[in-house]
Amino acid sequence: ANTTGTATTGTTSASPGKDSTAVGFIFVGPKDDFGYNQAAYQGSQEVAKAYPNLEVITAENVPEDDNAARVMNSMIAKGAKIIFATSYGHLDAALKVAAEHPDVAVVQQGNLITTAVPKNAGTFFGTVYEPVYLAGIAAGKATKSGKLGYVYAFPITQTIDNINAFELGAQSVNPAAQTFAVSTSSWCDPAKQAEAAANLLKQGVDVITQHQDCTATVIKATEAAGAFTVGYHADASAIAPKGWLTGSQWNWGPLYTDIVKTALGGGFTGSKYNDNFRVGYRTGENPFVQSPYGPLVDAETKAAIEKARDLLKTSSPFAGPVTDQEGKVRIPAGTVPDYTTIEKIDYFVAGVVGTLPKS
Amino acid sequence: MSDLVVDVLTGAVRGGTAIMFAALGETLAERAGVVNLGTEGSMLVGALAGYAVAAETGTPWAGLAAGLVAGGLLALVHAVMVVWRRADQFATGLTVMFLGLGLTSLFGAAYVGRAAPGFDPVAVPLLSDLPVLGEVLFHHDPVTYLSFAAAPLMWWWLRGTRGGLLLRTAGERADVLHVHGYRPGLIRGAAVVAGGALAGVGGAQLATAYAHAWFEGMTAGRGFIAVALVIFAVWRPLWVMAGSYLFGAALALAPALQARGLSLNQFALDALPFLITLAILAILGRRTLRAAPEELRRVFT
Amino acid sequence: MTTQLTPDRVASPLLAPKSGFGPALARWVGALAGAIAIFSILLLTKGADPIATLVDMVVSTTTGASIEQIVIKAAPLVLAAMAVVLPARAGLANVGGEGQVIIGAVAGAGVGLVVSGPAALPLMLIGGALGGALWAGLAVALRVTVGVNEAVTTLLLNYVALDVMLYLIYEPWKDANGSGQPATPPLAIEQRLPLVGGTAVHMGIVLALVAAAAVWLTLRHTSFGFRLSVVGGNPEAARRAGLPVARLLVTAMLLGGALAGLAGVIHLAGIEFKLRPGLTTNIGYIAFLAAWLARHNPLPAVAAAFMLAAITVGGDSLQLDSGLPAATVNVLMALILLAVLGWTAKRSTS
Amino acid sequence: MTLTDPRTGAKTDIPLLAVRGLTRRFGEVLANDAVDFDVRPGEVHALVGENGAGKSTLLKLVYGVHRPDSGDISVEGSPVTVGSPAQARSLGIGMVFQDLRLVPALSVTENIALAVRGVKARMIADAAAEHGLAVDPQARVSHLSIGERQRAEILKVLMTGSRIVILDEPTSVLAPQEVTALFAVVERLRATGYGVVIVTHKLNEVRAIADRVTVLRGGRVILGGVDPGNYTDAELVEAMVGRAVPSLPSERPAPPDGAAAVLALRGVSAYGESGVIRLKDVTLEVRPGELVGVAGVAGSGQRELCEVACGLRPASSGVVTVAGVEVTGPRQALAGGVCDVPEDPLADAVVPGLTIVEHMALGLPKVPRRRANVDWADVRRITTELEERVGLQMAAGHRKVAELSGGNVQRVMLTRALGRGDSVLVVAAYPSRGLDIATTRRTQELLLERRAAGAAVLVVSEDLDELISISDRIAVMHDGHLAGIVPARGADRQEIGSLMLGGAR
Ligand SMILES: Nc1ncnc2c1ncn2[C@@H]1O[C@H](COP(=O)(O)OP(=O)(O)OP(=O)(O)O)[C@@H](O)[C@H]1O
Ligand SMILES: Nc1ncnc2c1ncn2[C@@H]1O[C@H](COP(=O)(O)OP(=O)(O)OP(=O)(O)O)[C@@H](O)[C@H]1O
Ligand SMILES: [Mg+2]
Ligand SMILES: [Mg+2]
Repeated sequence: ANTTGTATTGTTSASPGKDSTAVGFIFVGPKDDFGYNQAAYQGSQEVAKAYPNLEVITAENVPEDDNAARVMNSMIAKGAKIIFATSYGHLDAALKVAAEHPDVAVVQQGNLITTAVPKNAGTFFGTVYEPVYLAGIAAGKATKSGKLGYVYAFPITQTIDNINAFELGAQSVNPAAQTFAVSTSSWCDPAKQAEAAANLLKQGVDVITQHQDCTATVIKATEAAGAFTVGYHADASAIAPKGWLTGSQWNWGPLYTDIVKTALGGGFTGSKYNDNFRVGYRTGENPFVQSPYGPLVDAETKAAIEKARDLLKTSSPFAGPVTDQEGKVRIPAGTVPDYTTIEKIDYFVAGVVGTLPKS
Repeated sequence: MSDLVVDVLTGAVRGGTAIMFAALGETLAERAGVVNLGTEGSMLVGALAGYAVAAETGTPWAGLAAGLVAGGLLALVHAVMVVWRRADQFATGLTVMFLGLGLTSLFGAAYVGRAAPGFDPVAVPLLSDLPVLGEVLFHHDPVTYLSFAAAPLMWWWLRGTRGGLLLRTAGERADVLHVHGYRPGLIRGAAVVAGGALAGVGGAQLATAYAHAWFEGMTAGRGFIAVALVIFAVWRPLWVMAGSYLFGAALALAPALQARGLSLNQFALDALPFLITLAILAILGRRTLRAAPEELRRVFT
Repeated sequence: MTTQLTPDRVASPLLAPKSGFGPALARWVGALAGAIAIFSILLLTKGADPIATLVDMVVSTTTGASIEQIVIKAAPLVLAAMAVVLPARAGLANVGGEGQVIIGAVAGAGVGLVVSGPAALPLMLIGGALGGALWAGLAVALRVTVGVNEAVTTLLLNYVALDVMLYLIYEPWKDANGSGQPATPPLAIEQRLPLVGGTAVHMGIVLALVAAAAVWLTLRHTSFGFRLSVVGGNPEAARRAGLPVARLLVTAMLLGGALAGLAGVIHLAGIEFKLRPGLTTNIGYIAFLAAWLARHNPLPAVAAAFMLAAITVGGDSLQLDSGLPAATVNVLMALILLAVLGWTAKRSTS
Repeated sequence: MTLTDPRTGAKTDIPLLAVRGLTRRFGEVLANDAVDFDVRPGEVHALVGENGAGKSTLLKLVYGVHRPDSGDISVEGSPVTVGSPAQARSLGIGMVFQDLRLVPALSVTENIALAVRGVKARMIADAAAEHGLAVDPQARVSHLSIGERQRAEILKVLMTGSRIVILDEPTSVLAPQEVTALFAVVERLRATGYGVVIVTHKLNEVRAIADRVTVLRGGRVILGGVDPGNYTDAELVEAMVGRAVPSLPSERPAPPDGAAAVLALRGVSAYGESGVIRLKDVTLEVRPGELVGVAGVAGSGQRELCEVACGLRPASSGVVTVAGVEVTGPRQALAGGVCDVPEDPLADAVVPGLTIVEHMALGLPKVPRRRANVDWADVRRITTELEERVGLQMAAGHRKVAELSGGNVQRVMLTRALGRGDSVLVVAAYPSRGLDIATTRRTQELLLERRAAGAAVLVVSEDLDELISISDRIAVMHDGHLAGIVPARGADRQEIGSLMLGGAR
């Protein structure tokens, strides 16, 4: 593809981002969405704390189209030589900007560069699905009906991984557990979420988790119905004081700060961030961490989760055998797939109830 | 399967209520001769005001009142523009919608993800035990129960009261009001504002009783649907009620199927409410326009 | 012979009597000043210094890069505004620009998926125009056959168009190599619009300006334009004068849809290169309002499209320089629109 | 004359309403120039004059629609200012407008409730019985005939407590029998002490109902409150017009016998605007050189008849042919030499924003073009030609038609339709509506000229006298049917009237 093709040419500067006076962050949604964007925004503020002399420029509601390139260019015009494009869909714009500005380090959060990686660009992400897997264990232990609910927006791979990991975690302690996946076709339409939660609860689901940008609606509905909540993005135990089990949440500060440090020092090109950088329990400090436990999580469950976390330091939630809904073995026994393979999973595992669109 | 039907019907009432308030509001405006595409904006400001005031005061009823006021205030902009400045109704309505969108995201950021008390479902004694009907109609929040009365009330008010008569006359032949010493502009303006206030109540219901959350743009086109719905309900409140539930049912179908592991094409289901609306408009065709208030017919050419 | 008890109304702002240039200018200046005053009050409530903020904003639009961005943004807006202007002459309210832009882009992308080589780009442009025309055609078909108002149907079709596009990019057209991202594969180099000179601006702007000039000439001078204005002014009079009213309505709307579809393709082939969920970012709606600002006159509509593009680009400065929430620019745009819509028309005598 | 006040029962001689020196100017036009006028209890006072003489203006000044520039109004001897129609009604002044002020979508009761707070259907029924007005209070106005609507409107005025009832041209839309019924109501009002002001263009009506008559011309009183019995028709017409108006030549060559019909309708039915059948099984022929008049109560299918003949409305059954060719649509009819004068030009033919010249272009069967563009120079030339040929002075060609007065709009329509020398069929709906006597006469001459040139001419009019004087035959419509066709020469007005109301011939 052209966007990435041109990026590799014309890269003359050996040290993109070196001696930058400012850092730019773009977010796809509002920086106070209590979700994905807020977590990224908080990460940016930790960078500001760590480098008081750096100007941290942020822009929210930046669409995932060419407008993103425009906004990043404006940041560059204001002196930023390190840019964080924090949404999955910002990748094309990020690569375009990287190609135009060889002296600027552009990193993108969550997506993968599938062609040759330009010298001044990279992607990074955590293994989101690992803490989700751990939370799945809590869910599998807590459920009485054996029915878990997953409210999601769109069937992108990140979400598919999460749903699968959640089900695999639950299965590991409760082989009969099923995960009912309901999509809302919107990253945030609270009314649709309310309807999804209501229907799941009506079907006897007693633990609900989700992958949405705004999460309060589902949590409140679950709590009001006396069911259990597994969180995503943030610790929402305050709005589900009774039913909160655990969840997964972000901690971008350390990783962002390290990327900035690498670039400022002139070592971006050739570093691990000048690549599709992935970090998980196996490789280091996952920016995706487990949320605190709720009151109803018993010691036995906590121990099971501890054990699993230790195991993940060498293994993966997707360690074989993994079978899909049709019963076909997708990952053979004994195989521990790498991050890239996991990020290409396009099927639901056995135990997930729901259909994925064919593409 | 009958269980699926019950769930879809229950979802229809749950999801149709906010739309019903907005569509009833639009009915008032259109019966007085004004189309208000800004209904979407009124719903949004109603949702934010409802949620924010509930959060600040701790009572959802105060939120509901705030939603009413906010929706009415935004509609006042439309009223001033189209009734007194004679600006184009469609363009102004869209602009008012954008204004509502902008203002709510400007002032709503603080309430995203914030907890606020809301309306919870209350089962109506005795009635809620009825088979099917009990579940479909009588396990809802108090605002939904209010909505059951809203459409019949409006039907009665438009038909049976002097205010209703004046409003209808404003939509039919505003000149006649003038002859009888009334100010048609004032009546129209009041109808638009009252309509916006109802849309605001719908928005507040959405935020404080249905979704229990505020998020920018959370009405997601429901205000536009309300406008279309009024047309296919031929400007009659009771038909508006039925239409709102039909729309609610279309919205409820996808999650009800998915929660059972069934699935149709998700995007087709998403488009369903709009396609149903288009289909009904096409089937009713000219009949709807012939039933339109006379002054409105001019707007719709 | 009729007895008139209330003041005459001018039926439509389109037909409002023309007035002198001086007073018109004064009203525009007054309206804009009013909008900016209200906006300043809002800025104060958010703790920002209005003067510094507005100055930063204006200054930010004057750099070379910003001007290029304004032109890039204006190109589809100009085309989509013409998609409102042309049907409006026939009395049709095309609120469906958004959907027609989407379907135009979808059709263009669809052609791009199957055709490569030098013929691809022209075929994509044609395909996009046809797609937009088809989408507008649905609405106008309902209008001329069963008499459903097109403002409502075009609005509803916008949502359907979005679902059509989402379906395609999540399912059959999804880029297999895109790591699950809901988007089509990027267009090949030869499928993209060439750039103008040494700038970042693509040739879409040339296309847009040529189209605007063509619309202007058509409406102003041709017999077709005259017939459209008769149909728009009084369809019954047109029918009685033997004009083929339904055919003229359909033609106007199809041409409008084609222009909007073209806006979609040039946005796709000029700058986006893939279909993705947030493709159009309200191009259709903003263009509808641009057309209204210009009271449906083609050349002023071009100016209005550029103005709204400039506000969007300048709006970045509200965030980047003044730290205001992103939505602030929507408020500014709405205020300006309201001021202009409400206070620049010459009022009829009261 | 001394009579009983309907309210107080007191005997009184003071005029209910009196105006002195009332003057009102609209820009250049002096619409009312020092007008004196009064109405006493128990009398009917007729107001007559040409179009634009100032009759409606006088009434609107009294009713508070306009304010006088100078002059005084007094009600029962006390001076008043009337600032609005509402105030006028509170002073006991009620007005029934020519185009009526009812809301079609509302019921009679609801319409009256707009004027009278808290009124109930029963009260309306009682009042209707008291005044001898047959009206169903529950009926929707849109379902009523013109006569019924007028009665509802009068009832509304009476129920607001008016003692002065002003009727502006109430008879122009009624069939003769309905006029008789209306006059019976007026008689009853007179007898119970109301003061009635009635505007009419017809001298026989003045003689039938009025105790006194006032003639206005150019805004001035020419004859003030005189007994019509003391004047001849010619004297009254001369007072109205300012000169004697010669009548049309009464002898005309008969239409050629045996020629094939130009317009032929065979068993034609058609739907009206509201989707119900409005034209029922009509069979009618108009031969070349023949002028057929169409009479009927308003809304009896005349509009549909004209539209069917011009291809504007499809026949739901039956066949319409012009010069032997079946009519399929307006384009084809236009090309086949059919011209029409529309019934309601503002609604059906005037395009807001377009000029007279542009409207002329619209009427041409083929618009002159230079390549894709209209050749406006040529259209202007044709316009001048048509205007000279027709001889009805139009306003300047660049004026917008929508901004012209009703009479001037009609001149444009007539010039456009009657200027064409090649027409084989002329369909004119109410061609002289809103025109003054002289222009009306010229219009009638033009229609006869087209007839003499061999065209078939179909003329709809509410004025029976006009139809009788220009037609060869008169087709009478009732409720969509062709109730009968009578020769115009020696036609009996009563007979035509009873056909209009559905009576047997
Ligand atoms: N609203 C107005 N604005 C300007 N001029 C007016 C207005 N109303 C009436 N006129 C002028 O006053 C004159 C008198 O008009 P008026 O309506 O009183 O005539 P009329 O005697 O009622 O005629 P008709 O027989 O046609 O009803 C008209 O010729 C016109 O020039
Ligand atoms: N409301 C109004 N505002 C401004 N001008 C008006 C208004 N009503 C009428 N006029 C002007 O007054 C003049 C006469 O109006 P009107 O319709 O009363 O004429 P008329 O008496 O029917 O004329 P004609 O002599 O053609 O029969 C016209 O020039 C018209 O443009
Ligand atoms: Mg007149
Ligand atoms: Mg008059």
